[in-house]
Amino acid sequence: MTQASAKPGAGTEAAEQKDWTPRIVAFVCNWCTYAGADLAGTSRLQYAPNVRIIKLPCTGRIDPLFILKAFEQGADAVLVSGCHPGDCHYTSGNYHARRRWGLFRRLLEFTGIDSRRLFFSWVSAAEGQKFADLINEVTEEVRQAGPFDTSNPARKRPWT
Amino acid sequence: MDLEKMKQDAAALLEDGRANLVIGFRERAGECVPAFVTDADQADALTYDETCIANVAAYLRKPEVRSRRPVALVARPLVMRSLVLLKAEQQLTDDDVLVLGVGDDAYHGVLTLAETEKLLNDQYARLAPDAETLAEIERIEAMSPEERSRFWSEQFAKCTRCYACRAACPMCYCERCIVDRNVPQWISTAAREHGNYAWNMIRAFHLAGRCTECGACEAACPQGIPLMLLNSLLAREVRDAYGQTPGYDAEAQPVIGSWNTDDDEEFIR
Amino acid sequence: MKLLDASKLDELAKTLADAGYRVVVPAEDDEVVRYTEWTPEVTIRTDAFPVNSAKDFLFPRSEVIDRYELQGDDFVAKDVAPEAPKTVLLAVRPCDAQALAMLDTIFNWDFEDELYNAHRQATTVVPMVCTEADAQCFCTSVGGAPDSSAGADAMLRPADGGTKFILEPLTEKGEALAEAAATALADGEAEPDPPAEVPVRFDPEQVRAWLDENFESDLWDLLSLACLGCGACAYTCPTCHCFDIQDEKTRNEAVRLRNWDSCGFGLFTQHAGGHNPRPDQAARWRNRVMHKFSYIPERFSLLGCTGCGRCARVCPAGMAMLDACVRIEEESKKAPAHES
Amino acid sequence: MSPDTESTATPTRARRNVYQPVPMTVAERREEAPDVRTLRLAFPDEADRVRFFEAYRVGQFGLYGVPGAGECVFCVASPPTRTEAIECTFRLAGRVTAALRDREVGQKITFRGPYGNHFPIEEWKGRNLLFIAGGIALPPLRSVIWNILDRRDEFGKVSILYGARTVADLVYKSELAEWEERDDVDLVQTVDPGGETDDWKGKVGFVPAVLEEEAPKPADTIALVCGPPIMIKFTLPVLAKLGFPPADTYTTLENRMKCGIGKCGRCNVGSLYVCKDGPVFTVEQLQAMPHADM
Repeated sequence: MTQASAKPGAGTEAAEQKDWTPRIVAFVCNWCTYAGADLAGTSRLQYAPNVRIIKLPCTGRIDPLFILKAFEQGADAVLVSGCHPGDCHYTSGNYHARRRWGLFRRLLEFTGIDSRRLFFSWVSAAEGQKFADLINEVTEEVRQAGPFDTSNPARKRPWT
Repeated sequence: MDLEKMKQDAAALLEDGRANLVIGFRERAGECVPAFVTDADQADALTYDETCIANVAAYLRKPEVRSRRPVALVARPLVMRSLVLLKAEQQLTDDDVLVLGVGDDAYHGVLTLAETEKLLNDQYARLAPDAETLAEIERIEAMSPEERSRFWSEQFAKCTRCYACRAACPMCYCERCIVDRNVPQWISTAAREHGNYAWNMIRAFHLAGRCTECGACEAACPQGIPLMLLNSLLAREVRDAYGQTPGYDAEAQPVIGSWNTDDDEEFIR
Repeated sequence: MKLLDASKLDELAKTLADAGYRVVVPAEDDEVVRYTEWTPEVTIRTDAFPVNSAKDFLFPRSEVIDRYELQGDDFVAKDVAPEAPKTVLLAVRPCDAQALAMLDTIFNWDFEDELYNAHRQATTVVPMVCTEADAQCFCTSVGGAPDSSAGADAMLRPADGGTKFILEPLTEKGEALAEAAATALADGEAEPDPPAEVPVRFDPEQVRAWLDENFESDLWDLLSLACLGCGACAYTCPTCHCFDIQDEKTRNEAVRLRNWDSCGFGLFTQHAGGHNPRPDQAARWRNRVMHKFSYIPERFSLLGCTGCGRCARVCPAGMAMLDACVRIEEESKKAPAHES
Repeated sequence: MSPDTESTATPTRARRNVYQPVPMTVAERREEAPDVRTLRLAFPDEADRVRFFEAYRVGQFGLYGVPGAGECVFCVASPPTRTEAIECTFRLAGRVTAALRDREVGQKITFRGPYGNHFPIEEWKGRNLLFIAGGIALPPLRSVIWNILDRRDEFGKVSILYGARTVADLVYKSELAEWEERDDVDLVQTVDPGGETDDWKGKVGFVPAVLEEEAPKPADTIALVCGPPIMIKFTLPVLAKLGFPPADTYTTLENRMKCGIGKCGRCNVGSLYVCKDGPVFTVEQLQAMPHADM
């Protein structure tokens, strides 16, 4: 099978497997991590192109529903990133988020979405390099983990 | 347990108007089902044993029950905790309910919400989580992610989305549940894999730090989905990671909705 | 007489599966018995009442009714072919078979529902005579019987003290099935076991007469006080057929789904503007009782309840249609309703 | 129920299943009031158009949809006398209406219908007609009004009382102006107290109060009332007091529907399905149902 015909959804499963690259959805806060990503860009740092960034005002706004939706719609992994403790633009959004994720990730792990597919980080506006490194790291780890199991109950299947 | 005393108390409450309704249990064809007693002379039908698993605190969200306040509830310790938690979440006041306390094979008499809180802390401060459930949680945790995924695939495939779990839970009191909201539609309402997964995840998570492990949801599930595995897993994490057991302190902050500066962040890069 | 050893139900299922049937049987699944598709792994259980009803296989809890390919703001309609494999409902309860009259009627009384009909036409119904009943069974109060063959294409009759089954074809579909099952069956004679004794608990005519006069009654509030507003009763009921239509989409595809719904849910009748003609659980529970015992009889000359008792077995609040009807009949004796 | 009001709905084209709609193209869209929009819809397939208008009688409804968002029930707001296209008017209320609102001219929607019964206007020839509508409930009567006006000679006096919360909430403003101009239509407009503007020339007051004040004569007159439940609740007694017989007073029930064809089970009032036996009912019929929540 040629490269051209192996676009997602067009090829056989084997071809998809061969040409598979991780699809990672990153939910980031506007004030720190998004600014950090911006800095990585303006500093022309190279990092893996596998992450779709979704910017929100604050990690405190990231509902567990967002993560479920990302997995449902085909993400291989999800990254959540915000301001370092003490740096939240809204004082405590990241503290709330930290506790929420501490519990929610347990639930996901327990039901089969393990820690190789769920990432959390603090990246400040000044940490362009950390952002680039993080994305590379995460991409590599997800690559190791392989495609998200299509039989996982979280994943939407074709309608029959 | 002094069942007779409970019946007398229930009758007296209705008689002297301290309660307009007593929700307890009655026997029906060998089963224990909720009973609604509005007249003192019906109080004799009340019964109680350990198979009375329904959490009658769930009725406190019903407008038809609220309109009959004050309501007296036959409550075991896990149900008492639900009541204290409802008070902590501003859903109840001391004037709304009275408790006919039962526990450890004893009848504790008529209690106010404040007395209930005290009784819980004095006598039921250390309620052991269900050992069988904890063991099953550990068994599943020992599985590979793929095995866990398969286990829950099979379980959630049974879900018909009847929402009996939600209805049976006293803490599910949202006027409009997230699953009933469609702008945007976060959770598919079709009884299929992804919608069932999202629904069961969100239901469990919305109860994180709020579940007293009463078991009413699992008992309510017609399809036999082991919902308590999810609830007890989160309850265990709440205990272990944040040192909290909800339902003992009507002044407590919600577990999710509060934080400590030294909360665990080992998982954060 | 076509006979089968009682221990060989599994073999019958296998023979039918090999003959190309999707074989639906009551089977053990963890601690629950439910109707499920037979595979060599399942354990058939005819001794316990299945939690779901046979309607699951004719009116699935979620079914695609329409489908579109999305092209930006445009769309192209795609074909929808209902997945309707040749199916046998084997060893289901007679009350499940009886319920098919209700479903056949509602899905065809005016407009014909091709999706339901496709499932229905592909289905052969083989109930098993009940030799045991529990406290929630009341088929005999609503025109059924533990050995009723209403809606059946063939009957399975326990015989010779539970050691054998007699397979008795009743329709062409039943004959075809008996033929497909021939290798699992033997010819011979056996004495059918007596059906279960199910006492008559109330008279639906009496109940209806009261209902027709008592749309407004304090009893509704009292009867519905226990209701927590879930859909457990409706979703396990063999005749409940209410549904919701919901769209779902991804970037390239939209589907329109028919999902089960229940008149017990508060949002079921709520208008977009917020007005709700059934504003409380009393009104919703009243609709449920009225629908089964007054509206459907009035409209379609059949009863909307087959007395299977599932609603009572699954209700987390301990409510039961049987109890409601018995209570209503008591009430009607207190203050006799006008002859209708 | 007279035979003439029984459902005449038939599927509008041979389809694989009864829930599958036909496509329609947005030919025009108009902003009627804040959050109220009218779509003019053309049938891309001539055969669909012909089938629709063979079946369609005034008062029937349809399900308008956008794939991926869902379907919504509205009446057909245009009369069967105008057969090149149909119109619907709706208020933004949720996911489907938002998707319909966002459809632009040239884009498609889905449609199935016509469903339900209709106003028996053939029985009304030579009689006077009084239309009473409130707010967003003018569309079901607008189709009747135009049906009557397009066959003006066949009917007697036409009077319209239309009210809305505010001047901005009045729908079909240009048509109201047209009716105002016509000698053969008697139009009274009103807005709720506080809803008037400085240049408002109509009445100020709630519909039931204005109706009482106008005191139309019931002789040989059919009354049609559409509006929010609260308006209907207070208008019907006024009509009764003025002497309009319940058998000659018509309204529509707007219960929630999903299937539109008597299966999904949510629109019933007693043993009647609003989608099959309605949406048009006489007040006499409503009074016979203890079940109607008005």
